[in-house]
Amino acid sequence: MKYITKLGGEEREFTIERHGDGLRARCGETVYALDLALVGDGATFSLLVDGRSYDVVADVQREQVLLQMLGERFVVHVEDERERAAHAVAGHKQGGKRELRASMPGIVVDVKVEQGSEVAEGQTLVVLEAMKMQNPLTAETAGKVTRVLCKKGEAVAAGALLLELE
Amino acid sequence: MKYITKLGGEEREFTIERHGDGLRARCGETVYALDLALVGDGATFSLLVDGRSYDVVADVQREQVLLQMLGERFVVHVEDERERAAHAVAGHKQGGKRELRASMPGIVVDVKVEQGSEVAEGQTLVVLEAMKMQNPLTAETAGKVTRVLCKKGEAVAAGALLLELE
Amino acid sequence: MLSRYPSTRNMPPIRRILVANRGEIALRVIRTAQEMGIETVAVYSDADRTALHVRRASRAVHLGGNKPSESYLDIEKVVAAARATGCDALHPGYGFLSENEDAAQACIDAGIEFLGPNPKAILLMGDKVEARKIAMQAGVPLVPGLQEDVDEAHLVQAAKQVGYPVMLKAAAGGGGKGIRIVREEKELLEAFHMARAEAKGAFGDDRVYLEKFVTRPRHVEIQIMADKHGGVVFYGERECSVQRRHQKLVEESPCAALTPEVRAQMGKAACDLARAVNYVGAGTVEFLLSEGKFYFLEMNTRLQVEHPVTEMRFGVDLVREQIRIGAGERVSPVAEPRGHSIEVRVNAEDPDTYFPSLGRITRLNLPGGPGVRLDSALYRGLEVTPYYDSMLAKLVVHGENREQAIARCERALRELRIVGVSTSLPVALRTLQSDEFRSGDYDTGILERLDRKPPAARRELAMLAAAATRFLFAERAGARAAESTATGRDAAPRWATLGRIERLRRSAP
Amino acid sequence: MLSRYPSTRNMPPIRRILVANRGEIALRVIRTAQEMGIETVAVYSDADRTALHVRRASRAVHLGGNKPSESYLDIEKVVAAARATGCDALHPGYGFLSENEDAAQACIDAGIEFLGPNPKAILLMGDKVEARKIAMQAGVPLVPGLQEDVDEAHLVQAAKQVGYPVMLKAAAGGGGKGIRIVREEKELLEAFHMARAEAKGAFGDDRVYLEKFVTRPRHVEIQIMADKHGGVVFYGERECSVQRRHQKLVEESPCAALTPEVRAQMGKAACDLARAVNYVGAGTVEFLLSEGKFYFLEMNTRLQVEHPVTEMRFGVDLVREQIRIGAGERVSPVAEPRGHSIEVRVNAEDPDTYFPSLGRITRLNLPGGPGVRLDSALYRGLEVTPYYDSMLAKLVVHGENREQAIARCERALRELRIVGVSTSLPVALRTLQSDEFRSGDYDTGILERLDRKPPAARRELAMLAAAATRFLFAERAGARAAESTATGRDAAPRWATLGRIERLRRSAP
Repeated sequence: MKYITKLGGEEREFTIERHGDGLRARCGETVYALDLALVGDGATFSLLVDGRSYDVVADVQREQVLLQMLGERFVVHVEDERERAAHAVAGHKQGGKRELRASMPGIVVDVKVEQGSEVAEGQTLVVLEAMKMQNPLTAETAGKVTRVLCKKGEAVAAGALLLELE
Repeated sequence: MKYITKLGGEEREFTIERHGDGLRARCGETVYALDLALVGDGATFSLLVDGRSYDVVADVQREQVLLQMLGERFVVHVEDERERAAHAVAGHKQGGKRELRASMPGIVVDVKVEQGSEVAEGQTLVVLEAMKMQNPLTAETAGKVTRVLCKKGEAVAAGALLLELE
Repeated sequence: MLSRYPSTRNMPPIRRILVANRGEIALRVIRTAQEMGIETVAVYSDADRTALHVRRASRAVHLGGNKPSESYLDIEKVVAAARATGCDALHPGYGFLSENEDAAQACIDAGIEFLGPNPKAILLMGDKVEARKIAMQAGVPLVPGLQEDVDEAHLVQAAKQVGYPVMLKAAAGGGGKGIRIVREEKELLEAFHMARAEAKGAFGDDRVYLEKFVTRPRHVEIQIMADKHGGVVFYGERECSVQRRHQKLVEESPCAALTPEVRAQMGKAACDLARAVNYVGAGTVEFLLSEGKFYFLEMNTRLQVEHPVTEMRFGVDLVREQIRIGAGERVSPVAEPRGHSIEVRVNAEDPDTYFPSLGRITRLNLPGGPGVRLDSALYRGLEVTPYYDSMLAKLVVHGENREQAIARCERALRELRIVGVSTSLPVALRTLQSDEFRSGDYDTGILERLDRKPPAARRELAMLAAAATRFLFAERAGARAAESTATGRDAAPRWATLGRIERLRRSAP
Repeated sequence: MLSRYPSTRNMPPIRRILVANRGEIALRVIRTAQEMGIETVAVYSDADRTALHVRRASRAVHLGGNKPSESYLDIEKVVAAARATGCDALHPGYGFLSENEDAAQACIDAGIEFLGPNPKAILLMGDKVEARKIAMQAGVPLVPGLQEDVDEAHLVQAAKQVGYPVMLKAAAGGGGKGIRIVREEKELLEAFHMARAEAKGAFGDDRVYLEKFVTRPRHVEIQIMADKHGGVVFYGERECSVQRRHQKLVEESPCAALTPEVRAQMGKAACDLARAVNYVGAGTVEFLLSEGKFYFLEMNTRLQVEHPVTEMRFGVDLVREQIRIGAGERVSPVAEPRGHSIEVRVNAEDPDTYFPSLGRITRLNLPGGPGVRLDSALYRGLEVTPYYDSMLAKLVVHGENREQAIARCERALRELRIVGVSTSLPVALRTLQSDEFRSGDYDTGILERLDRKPPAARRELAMLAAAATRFLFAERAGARAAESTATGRDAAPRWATLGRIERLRRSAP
């Protein structure tokens, strides 16, 4: 199976398959011998890459893999080849519909836009307060606000839909 | 609900009921105000008894409650009043049938009895080896061996039925 | 039961302490009290019913509410709980009521020993302008500037005298709020008006003072301990320059930039200041250190978050000292310090954006082995809520020297795994691995200059690991789907199925 | 990546170490190596694929099999793994190959530094009769007796000379096996024949020696460290009298019964013995202490399980010293010891019957706070198997004095929770709370005399708590059943349902 991984601005493609007792991964010219074992608690893995050992915690949420390894934290986006193909089709159909969701539970202290507002990339849309700090939520790309689903003073849960944009 | 608890040779009867936000327990003349809260991980409890705080890990396996609290470990047998009534009936029907099960996984290094053997209380029936140690499994009460289900040299899992007695 | 074996020597008359706090510091106090055979009474908000400080205390009293103002900050409720449970002392921890003179007074009025200084000392040191005055009188060096509220008329001249760049600070401020730096005279007036307005808005008090802006300052503080008989000692220094928005992230002791002479001067200055306000208990005097000179910053009239750094080097239990002193005993002799200590604060926050991170702790691996201490009230299943401070844990290490302590801290940081919320651990690791930190030659700007991006080789590995875990998950889900087809049941969607397998695996006896 | 910041001073030529062990001691070595910027190679059996020592090492090599003889005890496989991965040193830990002269020789032959003494020293000290001979020559006090294999002809006279009671011991024995106590002459001959037969059966070697049986003995041992240049130092003593079947359970330092004079004599004796066999590395010389006199027992030519007791008091990392010495460096100066340390071993066993306890670790709460160290390879999900030693963890505490250390150890024991297997924790707690242990006046019989039953008040509370948890479970199961009836689904049996609810709760994100 082919996997397209993205981290920050970088992208790598790995082909992974069973090979003997372990796995074999290829990325361009480079070939890795992998041995990946699930540890008892269900989300920790022992990964051996060419005999080098890594203790990995992986929280796999569909295409997003939240990793803890080497004392670091990585949010890696991983699509397999079938998913990539499916997305290419879906992308055409959906157009540019986007959502703004609460990144954490908190109180909405300000809504800076209204329905129909044209917004620029990076513009602050909503300000959320949590843990004594105010956190501006900004537009990922330029667009237009199509629906406003929160109001000032309201308490929202993590992941709550705040705005729809296109 | 009434609970009959046994620990070692002792027995206590508690009547427990809801009372306001908490629970009320009665044992003879003594009344306790309880507040019992389940902690996030599912088997830990915060127990307040008349304002005194106890951190309790309880593994409830039907009528057997394995507790860790105050740095101690207790295996308490708890029946509620309905269970006690049911057991009284069952006791008559079943007669004295008993089982000897492996207390841990290991190797059977010796079987000291055969079918039909009469055994005394405390007599060694089977010797199990685990973790470099030999552990004699003894008869809880006097009786007769009705079936032998293990043999010398055999590896057995924890809880495996080794003998039947009556 | 706890007091079954009371010390036979000179046992203090403190038998039961109300711990007016939550989180790791409440647990910290409970631990020492338990070791001294003293009972503890925890107080708790609705959100904290199953918190570790409640479970580990001898007794617990519900205060109600979730907001601090309804619980941990409510002096009346807290003191009433102490009286109702027959406590003879109250430990305020840090934050909440720890630097509140009314709380200290309320304890005195209720006949309960407040384990901290007298209300007057809290009040004096809590006011920046007053504190500077007293420090000056006690001969403690100050950053050149005006100790008084500045008015517009004297502003320009004062700034010229002190020398640019200068800083305008809210008198009632703290935690870095209400600070403005002015580099040239022409910016001065506008900055002054804005500082006044900000101070008014933030603290309801528009007094502003002016002082020299110190270049490449290090934040170095002295731990003192004073008894009721006039005895004052100090336990060396802590270097706390690794901070952002004036929130400390990494602290160490000793400070690499301090000579024995300057250390002795700083220690003496801190003790002099404590004596000037008849200080009692644990306190910290903060200084700026720049080019071999030090200047008084402020005094914190409580136990600091970072006190374990001092404890590990000096082999002392500062909470035990606080309790002993509260019971009327004298300060203990200070042992020779040994080796080097480093503390890392672990906050629930996104390491890239510094946004707070909330959620439930689903997995936890704690570090162990030689020279590692973890102070935390974390447990698996804990819900990190928006009601309280975001600090989850303090990792403290000790080594024979600075190099070994850094290496040990790195090692322990890699062992510590918190799953369910994001944490500041990667930022701490990057700091420890930076050349600037390793050189020992750093200042309070170190975190701003830090490159927080993981090295390329690690990013590559992470991408490979992510792909491999997805492969394994898909493979297992496939096997499961095949199995349920074979048994005639419908195959669930692959992610759902996989989750279920894992759950079943986990809950197996 | 690990060696990005090598020490610039005098870096040892050891760059990569094969850790020929498993469990907590393998992790112990990996931790120090990582802190020194040295790579580690773990080896593992089939059962240990996901063990912590594999996950924390820089590299890992599969040895195959589950039995020790197929993996950790297979010298050829282990040395081959070291060669294949380019290791320049091998750390044997304790147990397994640590006191195996063939393993030491195989390393030498392969050009790999064995982090322990030379094969000759291992061989000499491994033979009880030889060890006694050498000790006698070195002037180390011995229990009165015969240093040679006893034959029947001289037996009766020798026993009379030594004085009853006497002890018969297998020359090749260890861990308490093959020991018989004879109180009167008439029992002597029969006991001798049985001892010979047992020795033959257990060790394939029927040599037996005879010595005086020491009354109320304490087991006290000296930690030594020797370099390749003739330098030998000692790090005080450890008191290890809390043992059963010669398995230590609680160790402490210092020993309450040792005067400075006797300590100095014991230390000198231990160092003299080490010099007599050109000892290199870490070693322990065990003595019996009785009525102010001490007698040589045996020398363990490896790092002991209980070495952290010494590390906490002396502020030293003994594994680091082993590695430094292996690299040809000299012993470090020994610091003044500070305070008091206690170690508790946590074994997977039933605290009532001492039977081994196997199973999966489902929950784990580790102790923290000041003065607490935990060395363990435990993790949630670990399967405790019958293949290896039953020790799960070592809890080590340090306090300013013995009283404080005991209280701290009690506190930490209460914090440590291991769910899934039974452990020896309650026995350790009972020991620490016993008057005999607290008095400091105890001997190797303390555990036999210990009342292991929890006090009545705690038993009452446990019964109440058990009833209350069953009430809560039943209530929740009832609510759940009502809910599923309402939604039209069948109510599952109540226990099954409850289990499911908990499982779902636990796995919620």
